[in-house]
Amino acid sequence: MVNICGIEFKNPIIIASGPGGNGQELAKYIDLNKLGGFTAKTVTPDEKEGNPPPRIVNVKAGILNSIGLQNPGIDKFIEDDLNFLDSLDTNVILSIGGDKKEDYLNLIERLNDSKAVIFELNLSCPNVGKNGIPLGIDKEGIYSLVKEAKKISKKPIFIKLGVETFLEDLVESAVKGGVDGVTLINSPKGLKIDINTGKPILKRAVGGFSGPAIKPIALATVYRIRKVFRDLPIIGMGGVFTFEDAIEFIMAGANLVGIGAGVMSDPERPINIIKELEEYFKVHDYQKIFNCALEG
Amino acid sequence: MVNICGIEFKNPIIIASGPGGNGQELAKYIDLNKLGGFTAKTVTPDEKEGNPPPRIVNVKAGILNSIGLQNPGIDKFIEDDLNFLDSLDTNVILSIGGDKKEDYLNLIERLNDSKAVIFELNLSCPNVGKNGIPLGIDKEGIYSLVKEAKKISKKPIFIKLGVETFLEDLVESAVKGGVDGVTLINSPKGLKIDINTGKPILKRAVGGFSGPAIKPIALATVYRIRKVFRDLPIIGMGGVFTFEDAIEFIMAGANLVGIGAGVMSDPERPINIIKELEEYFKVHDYQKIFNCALEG
Amino acid sequence: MKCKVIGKENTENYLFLSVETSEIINVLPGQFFMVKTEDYDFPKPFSVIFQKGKVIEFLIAVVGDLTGRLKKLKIGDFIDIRGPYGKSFIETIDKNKKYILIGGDCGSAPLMHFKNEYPELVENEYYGFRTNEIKSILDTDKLHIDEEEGISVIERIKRENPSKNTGFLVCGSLNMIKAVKNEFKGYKVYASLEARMGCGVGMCKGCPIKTKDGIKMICKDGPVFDLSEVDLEW
Amino acid sequence: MKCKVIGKENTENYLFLSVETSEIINVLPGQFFMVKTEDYDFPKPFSVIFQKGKVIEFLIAVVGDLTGRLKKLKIGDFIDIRGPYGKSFIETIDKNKKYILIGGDCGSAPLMHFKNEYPELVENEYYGFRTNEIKSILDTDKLHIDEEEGISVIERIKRENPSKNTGFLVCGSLNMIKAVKNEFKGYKVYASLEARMGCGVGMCKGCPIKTKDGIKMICKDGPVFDLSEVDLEW
Ligand SMILES: Cc1cc2nc3c(=O)[nH]c(=O)nc-3n(C[C@H](O)[C@H](O)[C@H](O)COP(=O)(O)OP(=O)(O)OC[C@H]3O[C@@H](n4cnc5c(N)ncnc54)[C@H](O)[C@@H]3O)c2cc1C
Ligand SMILES: Cc1cc2nc3c(=O)[nH]c(=O)nc-3n(C[C@H](O)[C@H](O)[C@H](O)COP(=O)(O)OP(=O)(O)OC[C@H]3O[C@@H](n4cnc5c(N)ncnc54)[C@H](O)[C@@H]3O)c2cc1C
Ligand SMILES: Cc1cc2nc3c(=O)[nH]c(=O)nc-3n(C[C@H](O)[C@H](O)[C@H](O)COP(=O)(O)O)c2cc1C
Ligand SMILES: Cc1cc2nc3c(=O)[nH]c(=O)nc-3n(C[C@H](O)[C@H](O)[C@H](O)COP(=O)(O)O)c2cc1C
Ligand code: FES
Ligand code: FES
Repeated sequence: MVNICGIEFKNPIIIASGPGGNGQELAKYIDLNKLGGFTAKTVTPDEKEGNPPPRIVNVKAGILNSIGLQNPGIDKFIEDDLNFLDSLDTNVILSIGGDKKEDYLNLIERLNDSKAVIFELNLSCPNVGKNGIPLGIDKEGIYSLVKEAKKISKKPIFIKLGVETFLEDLVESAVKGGVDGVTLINSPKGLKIDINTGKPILKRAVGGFSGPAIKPIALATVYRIRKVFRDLPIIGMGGVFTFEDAIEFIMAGANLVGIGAGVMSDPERPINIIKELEEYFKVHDYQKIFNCALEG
Repeated sequence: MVNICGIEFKNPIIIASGPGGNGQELAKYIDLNKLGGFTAKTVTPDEKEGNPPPRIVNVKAGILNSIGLQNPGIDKFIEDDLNFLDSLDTNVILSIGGDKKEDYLNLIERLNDSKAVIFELNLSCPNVGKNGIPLGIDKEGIYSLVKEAKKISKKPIFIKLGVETFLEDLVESAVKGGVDGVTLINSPKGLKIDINTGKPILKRAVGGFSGPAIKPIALATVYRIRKVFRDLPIIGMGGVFTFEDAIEFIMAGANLVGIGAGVMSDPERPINIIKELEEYFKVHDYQKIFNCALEG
Repeated sequence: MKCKVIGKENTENYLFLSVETSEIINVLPGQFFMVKTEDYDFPKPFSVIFQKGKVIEFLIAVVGDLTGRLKKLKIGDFIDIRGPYGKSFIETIDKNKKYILIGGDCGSAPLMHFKNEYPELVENEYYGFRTNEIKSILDTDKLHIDEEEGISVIERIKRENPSKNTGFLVCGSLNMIKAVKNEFKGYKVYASLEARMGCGVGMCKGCPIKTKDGIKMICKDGPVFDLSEVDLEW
Repeated sequence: MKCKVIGKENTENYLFLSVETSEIINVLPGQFFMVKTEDYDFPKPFSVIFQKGKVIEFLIAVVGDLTGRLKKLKIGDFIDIRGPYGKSFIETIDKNKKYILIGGDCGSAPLMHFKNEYPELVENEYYGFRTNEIKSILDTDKLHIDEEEGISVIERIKRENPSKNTGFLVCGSLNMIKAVKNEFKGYKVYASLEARMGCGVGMCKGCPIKTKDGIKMICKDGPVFDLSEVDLEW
């Protein structure tokens, strides 16, 4: 139904990196093979135990999280998760993160022979690049990372970005480096204070904000990038809870739609959305609605 | 109760620029003199008729607006609104906007003798500065604007900014220029598409996003700037609907708290919040809760 | 103002809602309230179909999020309303004329209210609905059900060829209002216009209409306008 | 799963809620459901106090937004629940011991459920509440009302000097669990831990607890843990 970078997706719905873990728990509740795709949780070179609790705070129409990229590290990931992911009959996207360029390149080499179809470079890790600024907002850093990643990668390379002031420039750099697509958006930063104690609820104070509350921001961001990059594959996400939300993202320019908080709040939600989209696409044409909000 | 830049505020609640208009309509429903302060709608050198309808779209826990800075222009503002504002027994903040530095400076000169206590430079107008980038995200532009504004202004100068990647740098520039305080946040950009037509509901597609949905983002932004600028006066705003919201902002580092969408959705809300804060401050000390989320 | 739901009748797509206010609020036909359920953030505008003493009644088309929630209310629940706002028909129209009232769907509400208060100003009434679903909650012989009549309200009135001296009061979709304007050139037409609203009281500049005298706010300067003075194409 | 509210009793701060599911869901004491009202976005965890056939019952402390909405439910309304999730007491504990059950506030719910299912494993029960407000919805002579007793549950049990051979099953606030751990050193203590949860099924990594074997998830690997294996100070 959707084809990007020469890869066929059964439907436009994929699980976003993180809230769905590495799939083994989710597989107890839904048939992952019905998904358009599944993005594994960001894996880093070494194991990370993540942040101390609480890691989740509920806010109006959303949730703040401060997981701290808890993950088993690449060795245990390959041992415990990769076989399972490779056995799936859906498109697996591997999200990788690190502290510096070399980390990303090493992870690509370690995972190059998996059956996954895309590498998604999560640049929103609290990592610092050469220029002393975080990689996710460093034009030159992104260019050189993508360029080198493309040289060694056997799979298409996506980068995942948040909402930034000069987002077009960052994407432009990635495109110059040869990026195959972008994933938008990683969660904006949010804060919640417990007014009884006067302290932020999360130990790190600020956490990633996701859920329905951020949908208008995510849509505006996809739309904004789509306006400048007409042919770049985009995985859009941020607050997708209903099939109407998914359609909005496709109309705004997303080729594929990711579900993060949505699968966390209800593991069956992605399958329900896929069912409703099937009905919708019986009478509407994906190609016709894709990008349609930009015309005229 | 609150004193910033040598100005006494009866209470920390002010009306944000825009949703409360220039006060004459709101005065029919509440006693403006009970407010800590009132910010008038951004005025520009020339009259602006604003954007064609629809200008308002409801989204989950928020609203998108695309007013297009409709305002009578400085001449009619002085004629129709300034006397009324000057007659108020509350602190009036005048918000001014323009296309270039000279616009701001001219407006300051025109309004310098009003009884208003602060000029708030709204830098989020779709204006373009010398470096070809919008003034609100241009470090040098902000520095030189603030510096020149300070030279001629008889009142303290605040600048109003949105959530930006290098926000600390922008504020730093303003501080170097001698700014007296910052107002955070102007609305992030949001989009809503009507899936029946495939078109954005707003004619300009993207609009300013305000209301409870953005509160965690606004709080994180105030907190982030307060962490770096310990003594800079901050007017915090974004989704304040309850007195608890206002307390969260004060704890996160806001000296004053602005209400925008909150007064639009219910003109009596600011007065109700003020009443509840009065009760709260009978047992809590403003100075003790101010900034308290940053300690430890 | 918190008020209590004291009556509710609904079909799938329509809701007739009666609420009781704590004080008497007098409402002129054409004025509206900003209405929301208690846990909702932003209210939306609804005209009044009937008001007497502390009872206010609304006729509501269930089209989306808030109206869907209103439909789920139970007797005894509370909703928040504020108002009445806006300039009514009687404050705007030429009182020396008689009027044909044309309502489109729930736009009929303020016109029924008008008829009730000023029967002497009414020449005739037509309340157009697409289907007869409405009949189970609205009891008047002035309904024009498209699927029963086979022609539109406007077509029907044209055939009845009203005297040039009568005026029209219209409330309904923008398309219907435009159609009335086009089909009845030379007649005086006042319309109650719709808009997505923020404040409802004229301060947020959220509900503009371009008029001969510049941009006006539908919530405060309207919602009733003399159609010859507004630009519906802006 | 949508299920219907069939019973509801509440005081100002407590709610006893009975719902009926569409199929029979067997729940082991200590397991929980992710619960939300229909128009809410994110569910939150609640243990079960009683389950039989299609009926599931919850004892809920009304402390905030979701619990406030649950309190407003009416008989016949629907809520969304999913589960049961987590490892129950019986799957975790040493079944050769007898246990003193200590509940703190609504943490009493899963322990009452336990007593109901496994009376033979229970040595004694104490359900501590600050005030006697709970008495009007909870009928058991095992309540320990702080303001009536004048001493805390823990103080009281200490005075009763239980045999070193008995174990403890505890559910309540973190502070209470820590107090039990400190006051009853050398005893076997199993506790059902609280956490702010995202998914409830172990995938989002939202509810960590540091254990001897590394970071575990309270929702999936717990909520019942052998206290000697977890680090409550992390
Ligand atoms: C002065 C005035 C009086 C009104 N009186 C009544 C009345 O008596 N009875 C009644 O049923 N309705 C009335 N309305 C319309 C009513 O305000 C809207 O139907 C209501 O806001 C829809 O809310 P919702 O959350 O259910 O719909 P939403 O979920 O917001 O939207 C549902 C659908 O309707 C569209 N929509 C929503 N609002 C508008 C709009 N203003 N214009 C065009 N399309 C829109 C949306 O794009 C969407 O497709 C009045 C409006 C005004 C301005
Ligand atoms: C496995 C498990 C079983 C549970 N079983 C029950 C039960 O049977 N009955 C019952 O009443 N409650 C139970 N809880 C607790 C229940 O989940 C919370 O009380 C509920 O989520 C509060 O929701 P709210 O929206 O009303 O509160 P909110 O509005 O989210 O918060 C209200 C106040 O409580 C604080 N708070 C909220 N959640 C937590 C938390 N997890 N830890 C510490 N402070 C918190 C907030 O900071 C705030 O001050 C259980 C929790 C877990 C993890
Ligand atoms: C609990 C949680 C964990 C997340 N972990 C990751 C992660 O490991 N890597 C990543 O790229 N994004 C991560 N995200 C961000 C999501 O992938 C997604 O970009 C964001 O949450 C917005 O989408 P949503 O509103 O659908 O959740 C996480 C989000 C949540 C809520
Ligand atoms: C209808 C509307 C009009 C606004 N107009 C202005 C404006 O003229 N100048 C300005 O600086 N901000 C304007 N704002 C932004 C608000 O002042 C405020 O920064 C923002 O809405 C976030 O706060 P809130 O969530 O309380 O509304 C406007 C906001 C709204 C909703
Ligand atoms: S709705 Fe605010 S001006 Fe009309
Ligand atoms: S709540 Fe998601 S892992 Fe426990």
